[in-house]
Amino acid sequence: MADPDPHIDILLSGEPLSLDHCRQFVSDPSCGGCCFFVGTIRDLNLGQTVTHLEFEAYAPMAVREMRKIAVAARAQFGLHAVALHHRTGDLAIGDTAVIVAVSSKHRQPAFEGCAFIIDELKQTVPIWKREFRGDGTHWLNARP
Amino acid sequence: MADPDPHIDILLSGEPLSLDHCRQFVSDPSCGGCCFFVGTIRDLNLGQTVTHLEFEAYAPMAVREMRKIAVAARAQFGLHAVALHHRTGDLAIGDTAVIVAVSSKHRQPAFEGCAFIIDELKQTVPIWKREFRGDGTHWLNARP
Amino acid sequence: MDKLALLTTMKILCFGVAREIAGANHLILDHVAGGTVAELRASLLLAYPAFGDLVSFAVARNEEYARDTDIIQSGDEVVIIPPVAGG
Amino acid sequence: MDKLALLTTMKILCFGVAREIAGANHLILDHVAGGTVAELRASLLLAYPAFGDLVSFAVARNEEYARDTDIIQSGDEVVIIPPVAGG
Repeated sequence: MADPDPHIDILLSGEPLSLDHCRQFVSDPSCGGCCFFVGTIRDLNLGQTVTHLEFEAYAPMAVREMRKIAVAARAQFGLHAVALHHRTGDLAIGDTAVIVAVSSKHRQPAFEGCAFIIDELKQTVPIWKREFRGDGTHWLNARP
Repeated sequence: MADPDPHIDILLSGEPLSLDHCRQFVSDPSCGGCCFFVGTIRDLNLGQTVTHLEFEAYAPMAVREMRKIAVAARAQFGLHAVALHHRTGDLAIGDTAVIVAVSSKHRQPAFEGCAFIIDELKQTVPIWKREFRGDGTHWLNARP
Repeated sequence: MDKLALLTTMKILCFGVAREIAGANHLILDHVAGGTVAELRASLLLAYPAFGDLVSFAVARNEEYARDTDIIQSGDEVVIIPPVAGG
Repeated sequence: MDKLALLTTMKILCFGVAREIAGANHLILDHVAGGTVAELRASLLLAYPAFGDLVSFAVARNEEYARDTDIIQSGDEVVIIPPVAGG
């Protein structure tokens, strides 16, 4: 299904994400700046070595929630375009988990909108991360 | 001359800039996030159509000032690595004028460090922009 | 499963740690339809006390976060949403 | 240019709008070495009043921003830095 809003590009994918794709999507002659956040898999968490990681998603709802965040960010910060891509499946250290790309006329809203999107995504989008660490296997954030 | 700090990559160039190069430079397994700012040439400024644009630099001092900003940002925000690339010469609408790339363990310092770098660059680095607009040719910021 | 059970039970989808607790990608609860989300939470904790060990969990109804006062209808897609961890 | 002039004049580099005002990528001022940056500014405005129309301008000495109280030495690389506009 094509995205109903031509300024929003949402992707939840088991394949590697492309920063270049996101950049091309948000670029526009009316924009003076693009801000990108690229989240990658760290080799350490809570002092433990991470060997790899798995993302599981409730896909249809995750895509809906990702789109809601993009719509809210465009409205709140006056962004031109938003691309929000998230991986699922098995990821290795250094792999890209998420890309947030935004464009706007001026740079301040680009920074603020980009930070807002990744903050919201971590709060509301039904995606779960299982870390395989030296001390075992953990669903992140699940237990106190 | 090779950059004395292996975590800092400064470039002032008459050739197109590469986001991919900057991304590869800052990426590291210890980092959970990279933030990028890509500044591009807008088709409108102060209500006037911009046709193209020229950047002139006092190159040796510009590179020194860019490096100072990168060093300060790493210290102040605890960044892992910084790439700061700026174009010189003739640019068309949509061309990339500047790329700021930073990596860090967590995302908040990445956003703050990236915004700090572009703000400082615009204040202190001896680079000048001449806009070719519908109403003539203007050195930006020069006159009240 | 007899006809009465089919009418009164509901399949609840489970992801992440919820899937681990349920031991499958879904679990079955009785008398969910017609009740509130709060009642579903209570039934769930009774049947699977391990959900009480989580930091929290939300409930989604038809791909939207549900409030505790929402009424679950027969035919709704109901999902346990343990603490999310995207990004 | 006689020998005395060679000893007392200094070549000041100009970029951007300063280059436009000077009509070249440098200008020559007299009695700069040994004086302060503030004195250089005063001489410059006397010789090229158009610099007074700018929002501001800085002076760089040997690739560093100079303070108004800094003394310019013979052999320094001195550059007029009109308002910058990178990024």
